[in-house]
Amino acid sequence: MMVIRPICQNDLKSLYRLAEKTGIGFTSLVADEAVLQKKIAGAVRSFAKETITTPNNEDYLMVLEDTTTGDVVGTCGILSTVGLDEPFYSYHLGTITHASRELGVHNAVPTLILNNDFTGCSEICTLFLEEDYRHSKNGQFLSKARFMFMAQFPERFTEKVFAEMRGVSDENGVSPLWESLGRHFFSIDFKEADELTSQGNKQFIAELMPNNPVYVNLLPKDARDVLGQVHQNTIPARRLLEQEGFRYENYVDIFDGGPSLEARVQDIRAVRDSRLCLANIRATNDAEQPKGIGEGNYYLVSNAKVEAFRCILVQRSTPPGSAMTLTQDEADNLCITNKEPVRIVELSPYSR
Amino acid sequence: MMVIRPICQNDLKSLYRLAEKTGIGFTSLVADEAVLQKKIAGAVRSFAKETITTPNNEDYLMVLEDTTTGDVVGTCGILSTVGLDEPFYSYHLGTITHASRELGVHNAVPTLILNNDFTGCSEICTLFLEEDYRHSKNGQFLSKARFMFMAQFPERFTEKVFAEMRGVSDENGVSPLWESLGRHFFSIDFKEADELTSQGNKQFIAELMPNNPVYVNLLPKDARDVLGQVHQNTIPARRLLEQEGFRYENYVDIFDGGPSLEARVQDIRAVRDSRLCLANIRATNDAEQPKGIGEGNYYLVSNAKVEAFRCILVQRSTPPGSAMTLTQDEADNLCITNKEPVRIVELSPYSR
Amino acid sequence: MYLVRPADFADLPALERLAQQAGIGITNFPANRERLNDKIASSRRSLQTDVIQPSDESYLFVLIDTSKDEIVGCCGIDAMVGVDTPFYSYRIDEVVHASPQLQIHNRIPALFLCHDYSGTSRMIALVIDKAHQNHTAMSLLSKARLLFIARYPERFTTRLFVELRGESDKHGYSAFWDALGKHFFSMDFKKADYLSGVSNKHFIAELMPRYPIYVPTLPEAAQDAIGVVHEDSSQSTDILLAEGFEFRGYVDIFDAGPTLEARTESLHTIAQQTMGKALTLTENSQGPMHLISTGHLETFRVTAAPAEPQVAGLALEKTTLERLAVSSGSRIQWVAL
Amino acid sequence: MYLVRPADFADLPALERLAQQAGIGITNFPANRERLNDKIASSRRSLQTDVIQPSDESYLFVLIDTSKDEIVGCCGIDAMVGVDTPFYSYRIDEVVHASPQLQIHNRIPALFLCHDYSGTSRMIALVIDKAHQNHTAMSLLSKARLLFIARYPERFTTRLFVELRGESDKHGYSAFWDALGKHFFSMDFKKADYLSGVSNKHFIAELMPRYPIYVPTLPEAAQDAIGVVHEDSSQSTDILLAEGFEFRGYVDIFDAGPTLEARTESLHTIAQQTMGKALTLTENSQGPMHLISTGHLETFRVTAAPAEPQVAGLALEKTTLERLAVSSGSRIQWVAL
Repeated sequence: MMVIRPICQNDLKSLYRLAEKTGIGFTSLVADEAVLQKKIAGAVRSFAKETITTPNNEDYLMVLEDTTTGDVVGTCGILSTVGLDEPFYSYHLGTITHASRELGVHNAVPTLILNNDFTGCSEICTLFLEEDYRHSKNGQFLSKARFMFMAQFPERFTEKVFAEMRGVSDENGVSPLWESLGRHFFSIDFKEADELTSQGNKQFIAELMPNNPVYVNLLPKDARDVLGQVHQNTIPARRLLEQEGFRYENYVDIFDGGPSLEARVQDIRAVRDSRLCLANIRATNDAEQPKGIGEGNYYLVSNAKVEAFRCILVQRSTPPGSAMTLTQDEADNLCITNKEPVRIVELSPYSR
Repeated sequence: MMVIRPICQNDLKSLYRLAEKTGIGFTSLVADEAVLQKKIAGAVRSFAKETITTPNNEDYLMVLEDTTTGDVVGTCGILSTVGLDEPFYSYHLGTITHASRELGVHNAVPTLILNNDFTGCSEICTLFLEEDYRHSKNGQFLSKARFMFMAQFPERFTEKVFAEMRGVSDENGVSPLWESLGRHFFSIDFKEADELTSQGNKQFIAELMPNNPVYVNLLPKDARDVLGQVHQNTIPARRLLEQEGFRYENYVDIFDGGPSLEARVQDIRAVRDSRLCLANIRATNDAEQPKGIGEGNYYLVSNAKVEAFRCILVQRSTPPGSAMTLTQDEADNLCITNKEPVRIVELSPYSR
Repeated sequence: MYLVRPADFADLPALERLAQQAGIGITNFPANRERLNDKIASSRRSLQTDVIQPSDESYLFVLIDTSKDEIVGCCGIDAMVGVDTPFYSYRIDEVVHASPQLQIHNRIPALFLCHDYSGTSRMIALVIDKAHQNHTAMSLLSKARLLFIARYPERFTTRLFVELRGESDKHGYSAFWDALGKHFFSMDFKKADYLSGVSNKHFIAELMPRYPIYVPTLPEAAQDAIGVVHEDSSQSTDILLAEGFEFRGYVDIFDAGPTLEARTESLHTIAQQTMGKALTLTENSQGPMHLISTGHLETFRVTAAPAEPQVAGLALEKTTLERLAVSSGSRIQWVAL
Repeated sequence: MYLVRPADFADLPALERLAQQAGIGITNFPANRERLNDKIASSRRSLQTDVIQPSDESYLFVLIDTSKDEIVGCCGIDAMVGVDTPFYSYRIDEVVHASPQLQIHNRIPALFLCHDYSGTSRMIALVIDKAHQNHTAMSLLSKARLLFIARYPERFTTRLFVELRGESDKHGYSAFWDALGKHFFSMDFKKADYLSGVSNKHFIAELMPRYPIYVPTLPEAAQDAIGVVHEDSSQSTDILLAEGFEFRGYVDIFDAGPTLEARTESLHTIAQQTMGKALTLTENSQGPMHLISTGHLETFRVTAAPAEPQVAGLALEKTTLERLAVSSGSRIQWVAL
């Protein structure tokens, strides 16, 4: 069975293996043992916090484990707040209107305005799934399990949550926006700038980026065209978040112009529609197995625990009512006993 | 019965009478016959457009008529696009982070950034109800009837719609934000600036307002405190819109700091939950009157016409199913005959 | 020979012809009969006004080929720009962005829209017939204005500037405009240039970018045009530079042509010019070329001629005296060319 | 009598005592033993270096009361600021906002964070014991630096500036800081002032506002403090103004104290100073006070004494010669005080 759980100290090797596979441009997971060790320690510390009144720098990093092999094959995370240690930069795509009634000219000029508007805001991040496991809804499962955790523990996150999507670049990693904007101010190349940023070193952005709004209409067409656009490989991920209620609100990455998608936590479909119910466990040796298992709609099922958080994906042909019937195996993977509360939601918005 | 319908040429006197009652600060309805005449003409023209593919400067001004007296007692409107003739200005409340790791200092400084980001966006506006009629859900009815029109004709509006809320000022019309910011740049007083703006004259804003972001932390406390806050009298109106799904997204009025609330049209509760069904009219002389009329939940009911748009408020003790049973009187006021489509929705989000 | 004098209404047809020849990029001298008429009227009114300090006066002068009694050039001075509407320029400033940690120190030039020349006197629109673009005629036309300023300093500010025509091709295509202004004006350079000449300048405030433009983000052709003089104006530019005008990093907002400025008193012609008596030479002069002026305001006139400085005054040939309509002993102003 | 010479390590305790007295607002002279030791070391290293063009050298001088052989003041020069990290100031610029239609023409002063003095020589920290704040001692201490600059022009830039201490009360409260800097630094003026003296200045770039501050939006007390000198510094300010230093609209980013600047060559002391021979007077001098210097780099020294200019050189009293450790015929540099 596939189970999502908090990362633990023992996962260092697995995480390193995953990091090696991510490739260039995936800056939140770098194959550096010291960095990863620190990241794991931060996540373990975060999940260990029993109660939290306001979010403050927690990093909830989870992994997807294949319990049949014991392999860690994917990872996903939520940062409870960004930008409190190092400034978090983005561009806001705004509008300046220039109009002359006398000449009958009216121009709405788009502008890029450097800001730190996401400071203190929760971010979903670090989504990676091994190539061999990109099937059977694993991708959706990995991405949306986070919403179950957020639905259960809203006090650990800010009202608004956002996700940065990878922007457009060609097969050589060349970003049209960087070439016509960032390059002029940084005198270093995109890769180097991107790496510095991922290492948490962002002071240089304040030092080198122009303070003044940049007129988008003065940028070359290929640079204008990528603002708010995701990399081709990221189109499915974007669609998935949009279906959950995430919206592009004109914030883009300062380097590659990739969009940030945002939502109020309570407006996310998987959060809003999820509900708590009691687990009704049928023992394995029970003659009467629950019906309709392995067919019908997919449901995310999670427990209501922090440190022992678990989330699994199940299939049911009849919608669960006030109780959720689970097999013993499912219950074991959820770390629950009979009559403990579980949270459930339809995996996708169209299956209710 | 109370009916909402498009304004027509004959309503000039009524509108003038309403305008006289609005008082200071209500700049979208000024007691000036020529201005009002122009406004009515614009509305009549807008409702007369049979088909529209993209919104372009339409002004859908409607009135609330008490059919028993024939009096026009309230008005509400939707502008299909703002800022296409004269620039539309607002302040975006952004964040700039200043951090020094060396000193352990981290400041997230709020900033006001002048922009025209709402250019081309639909706005709900000009909501006014006569004092004598501020009872029996008339306020909600007047405000939300607009969403019925938008639900029926989404192609006439932009994906996003917003509403400007009146900001804080004292009983003498003194605005704390204006006193510590606008005043320094305008050399005229708040009232004069407000009037010029309402007359569509906004060039002076570009000419006089500072281009650079204003640091909010440098403003006096009373000015900071009113950013994004509504006038005490506007608190109910704000709550009403927020219940419908409107959200404050950090845009405020450049003069008094009042918030703009915004929503995607399809996310507005009254739009999302509204549905079309067929009218089932019971003749007045019918022995069997429809049951449960005048008790139970309130419903907005509108027809599906543009120029002859009508919306009424009804009460039903049993939820309407696939057909909506209407009295002959209700049908007459809706300008429909039997089996014509009507759109219905619960008046408030908690009554479904 | 040549003579410069204030323009009069009778000169209108000739001026219109000149304006048509002048072409695009000479915003202050549009081929529009009404505007030209206004300019003449304004000049005449200014000359007739008793001025204590400079305001919105303007002065228009014409260059006459005296052999044919034909107008072959013109030029002007605005006593003060920016009186009614601000006068806009781009100031090129360097923005420093440095990261000690990355050992990067960038100095990035940026264009800042400014009013820095508002309230300053401006020399405008030196236009001259192709056939008469020789050194003497051009120097005479250009410097006649400085002699006028020297005579009536109370009518001008202590600083003086002149905008030079920027690069554009004969079809009116300007790489700079194409990369910048066009995006904000939604019209071609020709039209903007024309409007700027005939309309009030509100529309500049309304349409121009309010934030600085970082030069390296512009296309190369546009960057290359910044501060570059149109080749047709290179000769008149040389005359101004030799006078002591300097480039201080300001360029035109439309075509990025450079603005030259100077303290009035430090200009060569103004510092060197002197007043004295006209003397008569009995034979042809062997002396160097001089600019010689006489008359008062409306009757002010200047010519260029060989002359011999003497202790008692400046000795002129008879023809020169006749051209200036002065006689021996008349009070004249001169400077060596 | 007084003598000025370069500081040496032995002077450290005396300098520490002076720094403690100096109080808040003298950022360049913090009461921090280690930093003061660094300053002496840097000065000694600079004096021993063969300099072709100015870089990060700094020079520290002490004022000695020769009657007690006691250090009673000090001052310094930085050959060039902004070498490692940019040097920040506020430039006061007027922003013009005009609406012809409303007939409003606002000129709004705004503070722009800039690096305009990066790459320039700076005179720093004139600190002098209360008991010795007389005209002679202060002039000597202030101008000794200019004599040094005149002797070694290759070690300094052609422009020179000095920051004057801004308004703050004896508790270190600055109305300007309170209204502006405090919001960005989250610390009081005293601490920021201290940090600015002892730390590298990265934190200024990190914490200071990047956008202009519109002066009228500041509280009145803060507005009033812009460009105003601390009363304790009024005497040294007068000396600098008399030298030819000018205020050009730049103020300190912490306390808004004014920055004065000058072209080095046009400063009175530098323009007037001369080199020549020392002559001996047999009796007490009736001549005017002079500043007299001699020695080379590490042995450079200056005193103030009455002296009599003569064709052959400057005639000094015996005690003056002894104080400077020169004899008749030695090469000296002098200027009338």
